[in-house]
Amino acid sequence: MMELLDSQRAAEKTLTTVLAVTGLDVDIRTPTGTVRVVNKVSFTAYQGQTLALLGESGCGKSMTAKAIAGLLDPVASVAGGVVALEGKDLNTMSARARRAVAGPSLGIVFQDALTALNPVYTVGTQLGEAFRIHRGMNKKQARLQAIELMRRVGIPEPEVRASAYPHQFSGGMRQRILIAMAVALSPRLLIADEPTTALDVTVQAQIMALLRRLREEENMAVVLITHDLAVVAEEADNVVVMYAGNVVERGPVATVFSAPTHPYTKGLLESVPTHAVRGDELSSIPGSPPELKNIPAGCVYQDRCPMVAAICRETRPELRQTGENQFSACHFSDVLVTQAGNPTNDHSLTSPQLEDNQ
Amino acid sequence: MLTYLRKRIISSALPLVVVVVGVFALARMTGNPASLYLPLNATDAMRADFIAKNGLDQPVLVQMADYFGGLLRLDFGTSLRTGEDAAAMALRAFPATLQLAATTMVIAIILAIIVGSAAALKPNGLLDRLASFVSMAAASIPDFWLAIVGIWVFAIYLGWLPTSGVMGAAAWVLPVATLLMRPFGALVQVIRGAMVTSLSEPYIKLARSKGASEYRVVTAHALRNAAAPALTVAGDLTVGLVNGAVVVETIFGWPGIGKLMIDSILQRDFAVLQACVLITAIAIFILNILIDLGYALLDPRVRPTAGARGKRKARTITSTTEPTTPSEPTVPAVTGANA
Amino acid sequence: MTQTLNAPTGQQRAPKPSKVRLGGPSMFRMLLRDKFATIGALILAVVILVALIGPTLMGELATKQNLMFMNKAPFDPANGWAYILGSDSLGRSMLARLIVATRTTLMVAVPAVLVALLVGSLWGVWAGYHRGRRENISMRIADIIMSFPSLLLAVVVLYVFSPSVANIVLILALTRIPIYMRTARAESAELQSRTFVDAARTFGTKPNSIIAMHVIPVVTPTLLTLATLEFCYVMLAESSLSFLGIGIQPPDVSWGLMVAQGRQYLQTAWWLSILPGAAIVITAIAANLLAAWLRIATDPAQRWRLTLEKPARKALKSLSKEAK
Amino acid sequence: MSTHTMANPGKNVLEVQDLSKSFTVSAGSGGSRKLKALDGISLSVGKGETLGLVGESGCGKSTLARTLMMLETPDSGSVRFDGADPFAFKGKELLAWRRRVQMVFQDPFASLNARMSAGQIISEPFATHKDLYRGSAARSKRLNELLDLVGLRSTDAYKTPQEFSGGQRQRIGIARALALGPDLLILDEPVSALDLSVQAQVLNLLNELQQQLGVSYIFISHDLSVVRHVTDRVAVMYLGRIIETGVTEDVFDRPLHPYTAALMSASPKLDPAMRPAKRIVLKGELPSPLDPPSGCRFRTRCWKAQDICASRRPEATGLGADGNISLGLPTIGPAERAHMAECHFPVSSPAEAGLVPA
Repeated sequence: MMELLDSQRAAEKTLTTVLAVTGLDVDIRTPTGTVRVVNKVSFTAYQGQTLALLGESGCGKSMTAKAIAGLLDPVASVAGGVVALEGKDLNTMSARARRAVAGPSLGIVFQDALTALNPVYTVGTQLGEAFRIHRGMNKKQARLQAIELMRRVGIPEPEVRASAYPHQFSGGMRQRILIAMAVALSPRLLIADEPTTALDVTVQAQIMALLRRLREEENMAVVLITHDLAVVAEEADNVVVMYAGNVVERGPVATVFSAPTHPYTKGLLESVPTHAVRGDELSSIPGSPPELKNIPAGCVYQDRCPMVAAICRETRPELRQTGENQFSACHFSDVLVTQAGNPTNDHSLTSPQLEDNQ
Repeated sequence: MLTYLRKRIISSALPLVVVVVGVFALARMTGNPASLYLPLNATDAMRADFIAKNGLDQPVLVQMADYFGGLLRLDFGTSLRTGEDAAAMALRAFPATLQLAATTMVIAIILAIIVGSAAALKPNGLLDRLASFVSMAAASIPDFWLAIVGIWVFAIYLGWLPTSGVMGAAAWVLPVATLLMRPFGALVQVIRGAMVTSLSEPYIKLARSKGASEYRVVTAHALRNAAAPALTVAGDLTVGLVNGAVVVETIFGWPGIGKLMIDSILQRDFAVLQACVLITAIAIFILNILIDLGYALLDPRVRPTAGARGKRKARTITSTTEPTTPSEPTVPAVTGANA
Repeated sequence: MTQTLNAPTGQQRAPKPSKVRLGGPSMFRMLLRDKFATIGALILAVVILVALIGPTLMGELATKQNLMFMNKAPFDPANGWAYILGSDSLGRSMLARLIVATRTTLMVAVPAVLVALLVGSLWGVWAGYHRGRRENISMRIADIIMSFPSLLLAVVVLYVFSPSVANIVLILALTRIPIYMRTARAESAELQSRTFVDAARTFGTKPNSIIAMHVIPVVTPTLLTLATLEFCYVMLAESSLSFLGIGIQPPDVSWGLMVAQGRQYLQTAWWLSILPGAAIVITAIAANLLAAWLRIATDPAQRWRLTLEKPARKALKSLSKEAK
Repeated sequence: MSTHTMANPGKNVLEVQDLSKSFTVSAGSGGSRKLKALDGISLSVGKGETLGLVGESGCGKSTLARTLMMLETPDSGSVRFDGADPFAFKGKELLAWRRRVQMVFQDPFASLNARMSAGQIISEPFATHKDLYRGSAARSKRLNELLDLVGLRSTDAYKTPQEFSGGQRQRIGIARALALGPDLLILDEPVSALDLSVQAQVLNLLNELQQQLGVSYIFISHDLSVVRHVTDRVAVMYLGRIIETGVTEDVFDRPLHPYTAALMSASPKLDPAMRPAKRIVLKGELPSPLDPPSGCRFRTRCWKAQDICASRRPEATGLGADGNISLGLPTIGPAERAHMAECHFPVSSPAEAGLVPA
């Protein structure tokens, strides 16, 4: 089987939980009524490990991250569930207590650094802001800390560059500044919301390497939000697959990607044009994700699932254990388990033929 | 920064020259002032003498050349009406308008920032609706009528304030209040709009993620970004203020340059008219330069080589030096020379 | 057929829906949804009606002087309906003069706005689309006009050429052309770089037909909203000119002129100035209300606010109030 | 795309020789600097063949697409379309040429005018080419044909773009591009803005259209796995130049240019078996095109860079069929089949590039 990633070799039980999300619900108020965009999402992020929130656009992964960090837009609000960061439930905290947590124990890296950095302040000022708010430092001290942070994330000549403005940096550099800002007060949890989607492949590799190094140096838990399966395969220890606001499968990346027990995960894996023989048909998932306004009753994936049956249209399947701490929300997940039980010998992930009852 | 300034001065000097030449030519076409200044029974000889003395008989171009020659020697010509030096009259009247405009704009900006930001914090809230109604009303009420109603209510009916004149603080209340309405109404909407946009920007989320307090987020981050667009609109409004000043000065008898300009037009006192126009145009020209400088100060993206000091041209910072810690699994060791 | 082509399963010919109505519920029904806009539209309709038929009905009454009835107070039933709004210093009926003045005011404001709208927008769209030198020169010209207070420019020009209605319309139009030009240029410049315009270029469509097909339909709503706002500004400018004695000259009458004439009787006959002024303000606010509604109705992103049924709108109001 | 119908060599739809294009950019305070977007591009596209254009943002691939579509006029170099130079055409001839080359754009939301219905959008080209389909009957027949071709229903013609998903909008864009029956389609990142599951549908559609209509493609993308799956030949671009070109398998299995090797190595892989043993992570980012490095443009980030790279620009070196690297223009095999790269010290073996031998 796959050689486990080095960090997973650490015995399971010594892993300390940093973030435990249980039954998180998020609603958006629209003129035509409230819409549930995140529905009973639960997962746990461990210290020193990376958990990936994987899903296509509109599946609610970014909304989940914003709910955890307490940065929801005004029209959205947490409707239920517990977000326990180091044991303390963030949902029940007062705004002031929550602000005290933002920085020292929780950091967040956004996707597009050009819009996330304030255009009218120098990079040094913005990097120093966390120190001025939480450590009461004055301008000069904060600037020194900022320069140190810039050096740590690999920005050359930080003494000079600290007084430059965000628009004077390249994409990769700006992303490094955002990461530096997030880890300024060595938080226990770092949320990275599609940190490299806007970057090119060669720069993406640098940023991912930087994130890995900082995770080990700070021994923090990382929650990585992405839609790129290959990034999840290489960077994450555990993965949570989301579809239309619900968790459809979660578990260690190695097992979930080699033996998916949910048709959506399997469909995604087969849509990736790896080195499947060039030119022939890619097996793709028909149709497109439902609008969050009209998610069907019963299973959320029913309109696009090759194994759909009557039961799928009525009752929505709960997350059931389908493997070594692997869970899947599908009435027929056992069908996929048995198939996965005797994996075909070649590496390629071509899907075993399902009886096509479409 | 200096080249930026020089470029700005040259490119906005053009409107200045065009306005002055335009007014010069137009004034000349209003016909001959002689008939106005000489008594009706003036003989032809007196009329010819008056025209010759004031050089009105030469062709327009010669008069213009002569006038511009004079300008270089800062001789703006003399007033036909009072015989005084035109420039002196204009300069004496200008401070009154300047003070009126300055006080009005300062008050308008301060009020607009407070009301605009508060309205932006609660979109469609009570304050927001009130602010938009006030702005709409301000844009719909002619300033001369507002002045008259003001006088009718506060000066005549209640008798609190004088109907005209410059003496004492009370005399300032009505003119400033009248002039204030339009710029305040417009600025509130601009600041509200800019604040709403900047409050929805991702860098606000970033600030909150650092645990910044609401106050810090609104003032240091949102307001600071809303300042630049608000400044340009404030500039345009100040130019518009001169319009308002003409009306207000006429009603309240305020000895400003606006009133002087109207009087000199009605009495075809060319030299004074041109002097007033030139001084107003120069003031607006300087105002535009100040606004551009202010904008560059407020928004670094506009500044040509600001930010990274040092002689290097401001080019995008791209190269990285990998930190020394070996733990990064990049083998073969990448040592290529860079930049 | 391979399942992956995702050809739609049923090929049934659905009944052909009527020509797609891009506008959703008709503009009229949307107007009724916003009560402020309805009031505004009503007032404007009345003003236009009065301007059209008023003078023929009340023409002679406005000029009939009746020295017995000098400076009569308004709203006094004893004076009969002609003097319901009181009379001026020459005993002429205020009501009749106000009605006749409506026509002159509109005769100045409407053409001025139309001329400025047409010239400014076309020039702006053309400059915005072609960018480069043409855009710079146009913007320099706009700066020249904008860099000088419009009222003073108008005063100087009107003093030179006799202040006839035509001259006033021309000078007011000239000073307001840059306002349309700047908006049209900005929007057109942004549109010409959009991908669907590039697409039109790739199959050889000529610039003018691209402007007609892609740029003008998008720019028109914004400019119409601007025109409604400008109607209010131009009306005020005309009344300021008349007030300064450079605008409409007697025997013609306009609201601004009436305010000016009534000024010296402020102590004794306040209504001579206050009533015409009120007429200006009411018409101006009506135009503003309509403009505010037009801005929402013509902006596809905002239009849904007007298409909601009654209950949803209450939800929207409570929703946006709580939202910080 | 199609492996079995081999593109008949010799019959090239498009030939480009030494194409250059630079823009004058005003650099801050006065003075303007030349930005060399294309610096001597040469390529050719066979009948029914798919040429891939790969490169990171800022390498000039979109400028090349716009220049080939005559949306930009090049400074120098020649373009031959079926032997004729389109830039010399005027009036009628130009219009006739326009029908033969069409373009599909990246962003499905921006490439369709939101105020027109799908039917109007697709038949917009007929307004300019009136002689093609006389009368509305012929046009609506052709419209329905096109809708069917791209898998949309004829009733969709009346819907506006907002009522379609991303994938469906891209199908409308493709239908519009096929409206005039072109011979060459330039696809500018056609699937980059789509979700994974929808991406596969559109790729399959493009594959089928090529087999049905025999249209040639220039497929521009930054996603290596898509390019590997879709293209017959590929050209790798860096800072305005093509630094490597060849048949897709050759380039992917035995990259010659260090940059190509770095690209292959840096991109995250879903299948663990495909991951390189030693990953090459390049230093820094794309230098500014305003003052590109002298000699070989990649030398500032290349780990094999030596003095000669700075002084002399490398000429093309080819990989012979027998596997040894020969300097200068290779004589073996038709030009189109050659595997060329611009480098003084090409990568000698896949192992050196850290790639697992295929």
